[in-house]
Amino acid sequence: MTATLHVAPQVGEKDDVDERVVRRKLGPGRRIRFAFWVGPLLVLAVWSAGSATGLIKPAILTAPWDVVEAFRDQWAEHDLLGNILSSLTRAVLGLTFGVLAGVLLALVSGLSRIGESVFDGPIQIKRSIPTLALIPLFIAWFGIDQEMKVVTIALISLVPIYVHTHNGLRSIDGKYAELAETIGIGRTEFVRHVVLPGALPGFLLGMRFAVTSALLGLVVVEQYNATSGIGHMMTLAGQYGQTDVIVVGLVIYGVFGYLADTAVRFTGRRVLAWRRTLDD
Amino acid sequence: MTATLHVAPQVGEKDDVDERVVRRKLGPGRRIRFAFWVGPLLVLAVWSAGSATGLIKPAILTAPWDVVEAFRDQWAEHDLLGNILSSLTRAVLGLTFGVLAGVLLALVSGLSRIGESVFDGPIQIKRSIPTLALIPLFIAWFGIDQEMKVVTIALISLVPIYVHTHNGLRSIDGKYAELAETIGIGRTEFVRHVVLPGALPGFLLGMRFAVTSALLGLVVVEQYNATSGIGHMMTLAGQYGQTDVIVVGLVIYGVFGYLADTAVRFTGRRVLAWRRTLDD
Amino acid sequence: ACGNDDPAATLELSAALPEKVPSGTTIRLGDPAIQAVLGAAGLDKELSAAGVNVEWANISGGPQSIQAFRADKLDCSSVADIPSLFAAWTGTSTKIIFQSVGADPLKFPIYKLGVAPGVTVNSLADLRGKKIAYSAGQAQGALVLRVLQKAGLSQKDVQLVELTSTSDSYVTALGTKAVDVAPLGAQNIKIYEAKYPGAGSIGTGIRDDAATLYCLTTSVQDAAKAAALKVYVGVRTKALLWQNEHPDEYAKLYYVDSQGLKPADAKAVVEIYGDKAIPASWDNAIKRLQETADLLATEQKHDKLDVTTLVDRRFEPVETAAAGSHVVTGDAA
Amino acid sequence: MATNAGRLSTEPAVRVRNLHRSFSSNGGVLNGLDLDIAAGEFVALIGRSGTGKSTLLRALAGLDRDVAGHGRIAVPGSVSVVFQDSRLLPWKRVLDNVTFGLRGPEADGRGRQALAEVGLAGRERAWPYQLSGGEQQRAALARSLVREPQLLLADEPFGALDALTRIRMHALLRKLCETHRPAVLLVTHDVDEAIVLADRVIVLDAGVVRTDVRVELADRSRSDPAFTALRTLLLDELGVDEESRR
Amino acid sequence: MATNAGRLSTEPAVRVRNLHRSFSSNGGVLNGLDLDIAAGEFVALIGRSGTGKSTLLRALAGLDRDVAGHGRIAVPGSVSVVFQDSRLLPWKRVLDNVTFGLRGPEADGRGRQALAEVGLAGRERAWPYQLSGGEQQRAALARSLVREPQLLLADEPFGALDALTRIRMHALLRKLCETHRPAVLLVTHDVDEAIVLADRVIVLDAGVVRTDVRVELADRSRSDPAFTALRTLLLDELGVDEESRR
Ligand SMILES: Nc1ncnc2c1ncn2[C@@H]1O[C@H](COP(=O)(O)OP(=O)(O)OP(=O)(O)O)[C@@H](O)[C@H]1O
Ligand SMILES: Nc1ncnc2c1ncn2[C@@H]1O[C@H](COP(=O)(O)OP(=O)(O)OP(=O)(O)O)[C@@H](O)[C@H]1O
Ligand SMILES: [Mg+2]
Ligand SMILES: [Mg+2]
Repeated sequence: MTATLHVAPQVGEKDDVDERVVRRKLGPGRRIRFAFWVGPLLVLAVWSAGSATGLIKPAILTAPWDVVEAFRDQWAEHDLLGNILSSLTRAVLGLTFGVLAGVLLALVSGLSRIGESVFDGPIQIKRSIPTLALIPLFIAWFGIDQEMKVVTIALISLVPIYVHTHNGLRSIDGKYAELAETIGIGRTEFVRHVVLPGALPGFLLGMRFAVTSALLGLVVVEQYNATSGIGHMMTLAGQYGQTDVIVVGLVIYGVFGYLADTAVRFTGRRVLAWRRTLDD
Repeated sequence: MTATLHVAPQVGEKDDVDERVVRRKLGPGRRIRFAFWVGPLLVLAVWSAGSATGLIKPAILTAPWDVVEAFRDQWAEHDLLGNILSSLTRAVLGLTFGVLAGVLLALVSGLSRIGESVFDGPIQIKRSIPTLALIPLFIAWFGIDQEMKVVTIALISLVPIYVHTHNGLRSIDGKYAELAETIGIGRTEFVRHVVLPGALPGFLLGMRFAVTSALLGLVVVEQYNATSGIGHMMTLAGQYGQTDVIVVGLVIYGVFGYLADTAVRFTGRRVLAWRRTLDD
Repeated sequence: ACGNDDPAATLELSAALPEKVPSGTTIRLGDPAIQAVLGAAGLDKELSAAGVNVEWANISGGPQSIQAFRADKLDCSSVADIPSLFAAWTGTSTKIIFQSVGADPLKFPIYKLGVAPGVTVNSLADLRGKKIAYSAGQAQGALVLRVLQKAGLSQKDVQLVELTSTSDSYVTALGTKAVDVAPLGAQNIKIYEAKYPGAGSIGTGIRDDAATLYCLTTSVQDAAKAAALKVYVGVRTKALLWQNEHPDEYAKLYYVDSQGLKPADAKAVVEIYGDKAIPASWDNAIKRLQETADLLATEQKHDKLDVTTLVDRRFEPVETAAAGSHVVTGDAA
Repeated sequence: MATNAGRLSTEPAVRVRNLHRSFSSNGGVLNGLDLDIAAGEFVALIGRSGTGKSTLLRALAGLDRDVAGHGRIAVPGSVSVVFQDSRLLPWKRVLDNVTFGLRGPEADGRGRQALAEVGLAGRERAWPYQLSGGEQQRAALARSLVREPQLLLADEPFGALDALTRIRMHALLRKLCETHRPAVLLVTHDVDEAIVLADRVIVLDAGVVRTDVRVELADRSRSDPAFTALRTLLLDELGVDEESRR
Repeated sequence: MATNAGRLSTEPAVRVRNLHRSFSSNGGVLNGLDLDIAAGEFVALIGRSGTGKSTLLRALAGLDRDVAGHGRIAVPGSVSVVFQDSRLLPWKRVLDNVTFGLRGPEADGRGRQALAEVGLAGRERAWPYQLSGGEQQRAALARSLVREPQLLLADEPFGALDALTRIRMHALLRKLCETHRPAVLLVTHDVDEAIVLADRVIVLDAGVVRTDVRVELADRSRSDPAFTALRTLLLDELGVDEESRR
């Protein structure tokens, strides 16, 4: 038996060289900086190139520079800011109610089979039906004013929140529920400590859809008795065939949608710091 | 030291009594049989009751029995079956292409940061923009015939597939990627054995949205140069104020949407048998 | 144009319409009401005999036809008078190549004013102070402006409620008293009044019978297509007259088979719309179009428009020739 | 919380009679098992991998609602489980995992103390994935120890620990037992550990308790011949023959 | 696959020089570690929980791209890892987990054989969640054994196994070593196991190799006094004093 105890640190090679085992990374790898800008810039580039070369005719899609012009005109002459603000107010109000109701319903229906059998079916059926077709009902119940618009947007954004939270909840690993059962906590604590954090990834994905749904819902609701709003502006422009104004609206949609989506994803990365996934 | 070895089975109490430790179940518990029917029947019951008591005026929502009448009339006189079939053809075609493209894009953009920076932004922007507003572009590129309709539906259903598959892929636990790396497999095998099964729950959730999106997309595309289809039928009925026919369309949407959704969820339960979640 | 690469012979807009249709000429038409009756009227043979291929699109009405025009997927579409104004205002050059009118336009209006239950509107003057559904870009919107003009009211005397007319949104808005007055298609009045007890309606007393076929200017400038369109205008004239003479067949072929109405409803609709007529001259129609253009230009802040640039009167004699003795003159025209 | 917790002081804390459990894919796992554990008694459970030790623990914990079988089980009202996997909630920091479900203002302090006792002082705000295997196991142990249950079910709680840490955890567990006197059922693969810690060692085999030995050693030292004898006995019961034991 | 695999027959299979690794939240874990493992050599790695054993293995496996630190590492081209958690893909049945990544027509047969060898014959079509803790560990072992790597990194592969199963797995591992002669780095907490299996035992402490002992026993029997002496030495190194060892 030969024992070499308390091995002295070997001399030489005392450097900062970093030679690691290089293994082919199968995941997506490190995040690229400024990746946020690539997508929008690409869209802009293709659009500009298409317009400049005449491949995209202005009748089909207004050129970016003309949209800038129209934007400036809308801003200065037609209270574009006011339109954006009143649309955002509606969207945010509707979204808030929709998210609250969606999470609540998802909890009730996710945690009890009876709740599920009562709420899940109607929500699935509701989401199979075009919102536009439901508007007459909402008009009858809620009038044609702000109330109807907020309710409609709430019902639109409720759906993805409900479905995703419900799905996320039901996908929580059963072993955590087991743990919670042996810990001897009640329903409320179970929801707070296990269900909500466990369903959070699902909820956040739902938020990504809810946010865009709420914005898209504006186009529908602002056809009804709106005097301002992006959807209203686009409806009018659509009727008059003012392509450039429509495209101003689309750009605003694209910008807000992309920003909101990125914000939700960014939030997701922060609040899901406890996960180690392919994304890290 | 006292040793009682090879303990003989104790006599008495040799019965089939089942007295378990009863612990409050925090998850949703056992699945209820026939739960599938509860939701639709509930909707039907509320609708019938509302119509019968006059709470829901026929002007707002046609009564179920009148819808049955209208359904029969549409079936016998106006080739409802043909409308349904031509709508389904469009939806299925579009869905197929959309799903294929969505999965492909999700893989490219999920597994490579470069792919992500190129594709992800434009898709997020696309999904923030109302489809209706994109139709003029599609008309310019794909004409006003079936091609345009299928492409539009493909692009509509691509979005949820892409977002969910991408999200599902990126949510795969990093430790499985590590395992795959030490196993020394290539990209293709990694995709096949780790990424696809790991992203499957996400993909299936995406499918639930893709299916309904494809159906809802019909309403939009069938406004353009269609001579048959449920969306076409509803557009026409709207023009002539045939509320009952619109409701026939809505019911068909509800039924198909619910069936498709249930089918996807059922498939999910079968192919995800390897999971033990709160749902089990 | 991006659709057809072979350089088609161009035709000056002042040149005479060519007689001969080159073989293989196809025109793309959104004209479903005519399409439905051509076969029964035996007119499809006339088209094919002249060497005209038609690619039918189930498109009619303003927004959709303008979209299809812009994408160059359609040559002509049947519409009322408003779309050609908006096409011009938004930079799509079109020409009206066909005009028809109502045989008795005031008795058979296209639109009436629906009045919400419990609201009293007996004459146009009663509109003062009322909430009126208004959608700027649609024919209904133009109608409201014209009604106000006729009633001697300005936009400030009433409360215009921006509301797009989709599906039965106007009916619902009236029924739920979200608005007091809204223009409704004449065929919807009966349904509306049946649905909502106490609901009423009044006529506008305004002619809203303009009906045109308008085409992409580039299509009219295409010598081959112009020749084919010339043939089509003749055929279309006869088809309209055939519809007048065969209301039951027309109801069946178009409203039942193509539009999905019940036979009884289809007959009612045909009756409500009344007979169509071919004017002996387009002068009056153009004059009314100019008035509408002027009104919209002021009220909706559009550019002034000379509507004579929107019509191609070379087709006028083709139409009247085909109608022969059936042309109408005087009040109706 | 378990409801059929009718424990009388004369009654055993845990009473299992004729327990059967089987998985459809795998036949009978428990085949009429009987077991009593007195209040305050420390029972070590050993047995071959896959014999049903965890299945038994899960039955006692009331976590096998959906497993086929029958039998009678009675357990005390407050049960705490250390699972074979450490089962930390990944979305809770280590301290929150330890205090999960604890109420009262001192919960935080008790959690910190328990963490310190298992050698994780300073790691309170780490996420579970940031802990080494042994650290995760210790955090799970800390979570059970702060709870002072009437019955502690521990499924190989020391499997991933080195010798020294293991000895410290033994001491900790012993301290808990002396203070609160819970009934303990501890699964272990280490026969020495079983002898050192337990009042009784039972061997599970073929779905029943094959061996039930009371450990009555004055001094639980490995040098004690009685220790060695018991060790040999248990290894024999586990099927380890003298030769392969060397 | 590792790319800097320039192993010459005279060179050691594994060569680690001045290896540093640290986690932001936790300071230095490896602090200038040096280690050589000859081709075909079996090295056991012991050390306190949380000293960085897994961190070292992950560095050798090339899985610590994102961990701060530096140093030189050279390993053979084909490496196989048994992770501390058994890390079976939950969506693959047991057999598919074992044959995962194997090519060729005999993959299936070899997988079945490996499963039989670890005592899981008949469980080929079970889902991972249907296995007991020890069964999962054995399935993970089987997955590594079918691969015949040049370097086997095993992180406590026997931690959840009972004495008898463990002895069987030892024999299996020894057989593999004799047939294919991979370099092996085995993490274990069981000092006896280390002595029984390894050519060399190293003790990791404070981020460096604190002790490096060559095991040169004629007969690795626990009754051999040399065995006991080595055992005592290693336990001393781990900080287990005579008293607590009893
Ligand atoms: N959900 C399940 N479905 C099917 N079989 C199962 C399931 N859970 C456990 N088993 C089987 O039941 C048997 C007993 O499992 P159990 O987990 O109780 O073993 P154990 O004694 O705890 O083993 P170990 O020491 O390896 O943890 C094993 O053969 C296992 O494969
Ligand atoms: N991702 C991480 N982030 C922060 N700290 C980490 C991370 N992974 C490991 N550590 C810390 O690094 C130290 C070494 O961890 P390692 O897993 O190498 O320990 P180990 O020797 O394998 O311990 P055990 O025997 O308990 O498995 C531990 O203190 C651990 O908490
Ligand atoms: Mg177990
Ligand atoms: Mg470790």
